[in-house]
Amino acid sequence: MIICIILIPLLAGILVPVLPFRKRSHKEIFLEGAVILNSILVWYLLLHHSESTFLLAHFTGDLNISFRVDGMSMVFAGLVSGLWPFATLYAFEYMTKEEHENTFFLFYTMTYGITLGIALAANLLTMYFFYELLTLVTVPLVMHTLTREAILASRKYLYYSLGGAAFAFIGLIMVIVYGTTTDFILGGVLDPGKIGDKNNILLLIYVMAFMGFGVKAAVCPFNSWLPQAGVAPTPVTALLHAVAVVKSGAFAIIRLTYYSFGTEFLYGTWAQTTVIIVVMFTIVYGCSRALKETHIKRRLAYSTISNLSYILFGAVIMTPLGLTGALTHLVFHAVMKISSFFCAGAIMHQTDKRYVHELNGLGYKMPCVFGIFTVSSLALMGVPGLAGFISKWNLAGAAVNSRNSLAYAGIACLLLSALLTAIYMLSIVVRAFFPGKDFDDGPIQNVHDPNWKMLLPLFVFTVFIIIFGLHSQPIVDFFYDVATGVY
Amino acid sequence: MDFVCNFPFFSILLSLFSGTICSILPGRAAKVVNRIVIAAVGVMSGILLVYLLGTGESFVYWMGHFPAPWGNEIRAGVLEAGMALFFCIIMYLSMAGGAHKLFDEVEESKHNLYYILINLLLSSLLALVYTNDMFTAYVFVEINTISACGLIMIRQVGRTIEAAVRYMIMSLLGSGLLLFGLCIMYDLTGHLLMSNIKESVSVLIQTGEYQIPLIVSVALMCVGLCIKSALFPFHAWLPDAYGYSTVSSAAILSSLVSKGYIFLLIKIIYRVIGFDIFNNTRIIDVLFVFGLMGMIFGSLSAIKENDIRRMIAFSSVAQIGYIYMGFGMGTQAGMVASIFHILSHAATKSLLFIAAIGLTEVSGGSRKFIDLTGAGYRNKWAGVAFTAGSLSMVGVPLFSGFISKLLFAQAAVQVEGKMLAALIVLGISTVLNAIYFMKTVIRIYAVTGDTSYPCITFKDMKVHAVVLVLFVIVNILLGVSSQPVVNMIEQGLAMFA
Amino acid sequence: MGPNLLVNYGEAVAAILFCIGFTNLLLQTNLIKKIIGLNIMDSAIYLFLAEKGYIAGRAAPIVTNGVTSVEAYINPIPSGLVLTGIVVSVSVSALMLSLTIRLYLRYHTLNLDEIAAQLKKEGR
Amino acid sequence: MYLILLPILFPILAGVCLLVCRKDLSRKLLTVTTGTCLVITGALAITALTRVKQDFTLFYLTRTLPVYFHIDQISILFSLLTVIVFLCAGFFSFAYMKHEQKEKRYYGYYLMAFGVLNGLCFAGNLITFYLFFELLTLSSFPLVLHTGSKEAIMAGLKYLFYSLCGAYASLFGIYFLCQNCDTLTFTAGGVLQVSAASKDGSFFLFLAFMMILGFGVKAGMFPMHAWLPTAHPAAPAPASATLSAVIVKAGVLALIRVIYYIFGADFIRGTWVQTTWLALALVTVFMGSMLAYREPVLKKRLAYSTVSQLSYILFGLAVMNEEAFTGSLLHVLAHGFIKGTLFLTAGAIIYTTGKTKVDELRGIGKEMPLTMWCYTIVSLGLIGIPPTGGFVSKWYLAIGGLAGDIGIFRYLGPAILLVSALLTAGYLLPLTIRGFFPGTDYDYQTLQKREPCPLMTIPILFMTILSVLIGLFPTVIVDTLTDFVSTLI
Repeated sequence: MIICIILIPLLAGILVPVLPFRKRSHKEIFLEGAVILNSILVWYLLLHHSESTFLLAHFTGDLNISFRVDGMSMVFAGLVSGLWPFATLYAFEYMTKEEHENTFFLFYTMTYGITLGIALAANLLTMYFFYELLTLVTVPLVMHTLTREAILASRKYLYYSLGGAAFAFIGLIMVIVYGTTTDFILGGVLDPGKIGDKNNILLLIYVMAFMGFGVKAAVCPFNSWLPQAGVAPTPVTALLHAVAVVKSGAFAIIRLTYYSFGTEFLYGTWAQTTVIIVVMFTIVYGCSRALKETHIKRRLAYSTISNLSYILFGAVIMTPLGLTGALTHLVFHAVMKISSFFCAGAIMHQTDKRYVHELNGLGYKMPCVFGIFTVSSLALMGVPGLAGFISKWNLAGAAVNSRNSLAYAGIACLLLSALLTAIYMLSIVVRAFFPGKDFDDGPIQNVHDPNWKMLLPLFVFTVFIIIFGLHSQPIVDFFYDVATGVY
Repeated sequence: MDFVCNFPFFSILLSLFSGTICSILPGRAAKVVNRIVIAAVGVMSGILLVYLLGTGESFVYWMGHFPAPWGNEIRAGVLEAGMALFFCIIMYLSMAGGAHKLFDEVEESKHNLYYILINLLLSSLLALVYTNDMFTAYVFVEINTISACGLIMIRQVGRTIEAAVRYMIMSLLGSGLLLFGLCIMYDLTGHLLMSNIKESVSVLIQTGEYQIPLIVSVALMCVGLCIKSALFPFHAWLPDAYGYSTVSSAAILSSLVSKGYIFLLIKIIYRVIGFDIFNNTRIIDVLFVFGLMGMIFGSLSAIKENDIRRMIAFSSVAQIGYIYMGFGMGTQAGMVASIFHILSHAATKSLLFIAAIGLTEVSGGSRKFIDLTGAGYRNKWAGVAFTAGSLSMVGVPLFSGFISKLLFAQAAVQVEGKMLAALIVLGISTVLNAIYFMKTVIRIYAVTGDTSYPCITFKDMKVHAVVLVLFVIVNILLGVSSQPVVNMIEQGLAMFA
Repeated sequence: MGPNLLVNYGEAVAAILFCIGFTNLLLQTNLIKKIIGLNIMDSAIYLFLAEKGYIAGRAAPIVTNGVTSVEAYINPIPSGLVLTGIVVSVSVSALMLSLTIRLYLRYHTLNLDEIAAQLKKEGR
Repeated sequence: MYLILLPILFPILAGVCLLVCRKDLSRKLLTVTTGTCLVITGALAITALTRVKQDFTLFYLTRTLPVYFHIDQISILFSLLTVIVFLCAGFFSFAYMKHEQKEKRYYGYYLMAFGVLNGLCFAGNLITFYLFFELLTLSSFPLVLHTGSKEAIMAGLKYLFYSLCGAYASLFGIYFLCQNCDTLTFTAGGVLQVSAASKDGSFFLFLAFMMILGFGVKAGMFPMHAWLPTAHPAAPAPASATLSAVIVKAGVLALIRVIYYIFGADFIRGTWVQTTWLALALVTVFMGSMLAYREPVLKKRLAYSTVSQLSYILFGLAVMNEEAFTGSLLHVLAHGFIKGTLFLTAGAIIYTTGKTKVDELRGIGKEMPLTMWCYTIVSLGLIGIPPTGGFVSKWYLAIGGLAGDIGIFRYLGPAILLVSALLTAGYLLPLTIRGFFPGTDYDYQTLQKREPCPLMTIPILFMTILSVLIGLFPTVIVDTLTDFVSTLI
């Protein structure tokens, strides 16, 4: 069953260029069907999961590829499978303007399976395996347009990701050697008997592995690939570079921190201090860069950088509450950011405009898109009543609760970042809706909202932003249960 | 003694004689003979391996039935047989994959000469693998050098001759040192057979006599073999030699010849000096440091390189650095990792060379990156194979490179003091590998406006494509089911002692 | 080791010769000089072996007038080794020389650096 | 129960409907609709206010964060002010907005701001308050940048970002308070846990200071006052009126709620926080007046005046005794009406003459006598001349200051208030003087009666009267206030 849900997207992806589709709509139906079917299977699996581990293959020695559904996997797999059908729907419409559609959908759909593999991995090795595969599968998506810019971006993406994985790999080795097992067990698997006096080395390795996985999560100074990767088609930027790929990085860090090294080992050490400082810096850095950036997608990408570090900030507080906060933001940010990216994509698709200063007055021509963009901006800022407020609240609450003065400073970073978020997001909104007195709307006379395939996902995400904002208690409770190991 | 025990001797002789026979055959026939010989040796090694795995212990074969310490001996264990089998597979694939290129690059009349050299090379490799006698080893090292030199210069252009000269000079320096070290060892122990030397050495160590000459001798042998296997900083000859010779030669040279020397070094470490004694010298630290430096600087040079073949050649420098780093750790695990990496690197590097030739073919024969743009689309098989090889080099799971990285890292963790350096350099080196290999992969999948070069389909290059696929399969086999191989290596090392 | 070297002056000489040959092979730019260096190096090793095999007052290990006692002869193995070594050395020298001739025909110089410079000019 | 929601939700929804509606409504229809909505909202709000002590939990954001409404005296005070000013300015704008574009958008945001302000007044705990505080910023900044000129847009953004900056600074405090208070419901005397206050006292003082600074942004307190003089002149006059009269008061309300209902006056009193706050308030009072004095543009001058006057209120809050607090509340009302009137008159002047600088307005009193009389009367009020509202409030403030246990500020405070009053006279009265006494060289031939239409004059007049009434019958208000003020101090 578990292997099934990883394989279905892979197969579906491979079949896209192979099968002879007579009409484009047939292909769409096939893909959407496969993706939805898979998502249903995922949800079924998550809701009826058993504790048992599914062993796929022995790798070498006692290392094996195996899968298991636990709380964390439920969160991530649930998130991914929830977003993918919508993103695919959106991609159909968006890709009408791009070339090499088949290649695109091939890799796009395969990525789904790989991401689920990361989510469902039962041990560090399996996760690492899928983590590397994810890099490889997504590279063709980044270089999809095959322009010089895209090539450079994908190159950088590869260097960064593979390089990061190399350091994460060292962490993997440490866990293999000093742990009792590589399986994910909440609280960590390190064996104090084996560690002996090597505490500091292990901590150093943890920091290295953190930075290694952090490459995907765009931790400063390893973030510059993300804005560049924005040359990819928007469905990719939105789903992969705001959710699947980057969240895999965050997910991996959470796994590493909570399930492999264990918070008990790390809490209060210099390693924790280091990573908190790095994360705090990234939060502020990402926002400031977003402020300076005038390309819409790159601006959002920088925003993602900052927001990813919110997640990591929660994670490195290293308390159950911190993890709860991190998970909350993991899920909520996914919805908010994918929504804003899709808006940006819709704008590009409808108007071919990609710089902030070109957006003047579009708000009245594309009210739905910009309305939704406004909602997601407000949510990202953390306006109460929308999803972003709740996740920030949980993060800050965890920071306050941790009684760690560095975490207090982290709260300040969060708020500073919120302010900057407001500036860079709302300046877009203001431009769109308040173009100024002498604005001439002649050139954009024919611009209008996109069709339902683009709007439906947007509306659904918006509804979720609001629902999460107003009634988050059940899901936050669930996250807390995950964080405390109930699931 | 079972009949199977004759196989090592048979295979050495077979290849040696077939070399001689090739000299009077026309090119095409020589090719057939060569293939048959390689295949036959491969089969024999395979049978031997199975036999040895069955009996579980190594055997010694007296040449001409003269007993030790007078006679010349051949010794075969799991590791030797496995290595021989593997060498045959790689050599066969490399030959098959590069055959079509041979006709373009080598004069028609010299084809049979080429096969002579290959056969001689095979025999010398087999001898290096099997021999139990130090001086025999030296002689075959020289034969190996000569035939390798011939392989480099068989393509008669200025570069290759110059490369051959440089290669010769470095090799001769290396073998001179090896010979000198060997003589000192003989002086100290009075023996030439490895097992006998080892006994004497352990006696010497216990009595504490002749410590310095012993170390000098070991150091000389090590340095000699390091030079020959192009450990950083003795790698200056390598890029030209690998970069400009015909593709089969390059593949064989990089994946087998240097590995033969390394294997000899392993034998010396285990069978001549003794693993523990060797580890107590400072030599391993030196090897470790140079290994690490090789990993970094080899990759750095590769990054700067603008020629795909030379880039792959520089990458070999880095990979050899890995192997020596494994030696330098001075643990059984490190040694296992190194030996696995010998296999993994041999499989990958020859794949890369063969795939690279497929790519350059569709780019007007140019090896510059700028011309290779989009080559992956023009020759799909080579493109995919090159990508697979690159991923293996970078250490992506599923491929053999990952396993060797895993083994190295696991070995490193167990070594106090060297752990951090090894791990960090491993990480950095992976990053660097990623940079130059991925740069190339992306380059071959980028699109140029200029599509004047022809596309190649499967029909045009069946053999080439099949070889590439086989290489990839070997690679993935090593990557996925590495445990039997690792077990075998461990078993073989146990037989060494 | 120092005093030993003084006593065993034969080995000392061999070592020194080896170093001379080695340096020549490594550092000379002229190919012929390199080959000469190679030969010096090899010969030094043969000297060393011969020195090792020699036992004062005994004859070469060739049975001449029916004396079969081991005590009469020096150790034959080093001599055998030297012979083998010479064969190897000769073939290697021959190969080197032939390579040198080819290079000289092509580039009209024996200087390796100059050849390298010309190669660079050729650009391939 | 749900009645309390109506004055909040109804205008917000009405505003959203106006904004979303794509059809171009005719001007008349638009005016009528908006007018009706305003009146209905006013009526609803006042009905809701009659049910004092009513409280209502709408739902829970998270388990510890209820959205909770509660009406107390403070709510009533601020809500009344809001309703009156919004209605007056609303009707004024029906006339005024003729010469601006996109009226629909303006009315939409206007109504939303109205609803949000009601929500702010009724908010019963800190989270609900914060929610509406953010919404207020978001719904009111479009009013500022409404005219769409480059300066207006920049001013709007400046307002937005200053406000958000303040809001986030206070959110910093809220995060910590949430975990160290039993509840965030506004409770007289504070809810800070004793243990937390005693253990991390200095840290919580720091938090209090952060929140004062943060909410102080909205109230134009030094050093974060710079948005005010930019935003006011850029906005349409009725928007400036509500901004200055009510919206900036949200900052005051926030400070009252946080200091007196969350931290508790006792926690702050006598600490460095109080001292600094006093100092900042006084600096602002003086600086605002000085800047206003030097400012030639009428609306900007009024904006600086607002900066100064708001810090009167803050000074009163910072002193933390009954008299000063009463004075503050009175000044909230008085200043609300006065500044509302002033901005509306300024709007009327701009609307009729198109002139913005004080120097250009010679003889304006002859042209628009009614408007200018109102202007003069409320100016006197703002200066603090009896019997207007300003006198009473300043009297209480001064008394409170003198009675307060606040070290040097005990004398310094009232002194600065006096100096500032003089400056107030200095910057407000020149217009009156120039307006009514244009000088001998004034060309009476060109004079023409240009009194604006009743839609403009009536709101001005109404608010003028109210401001005078406060001055004449302060006891009504003071008496109702005293009881509950004593519970706070």
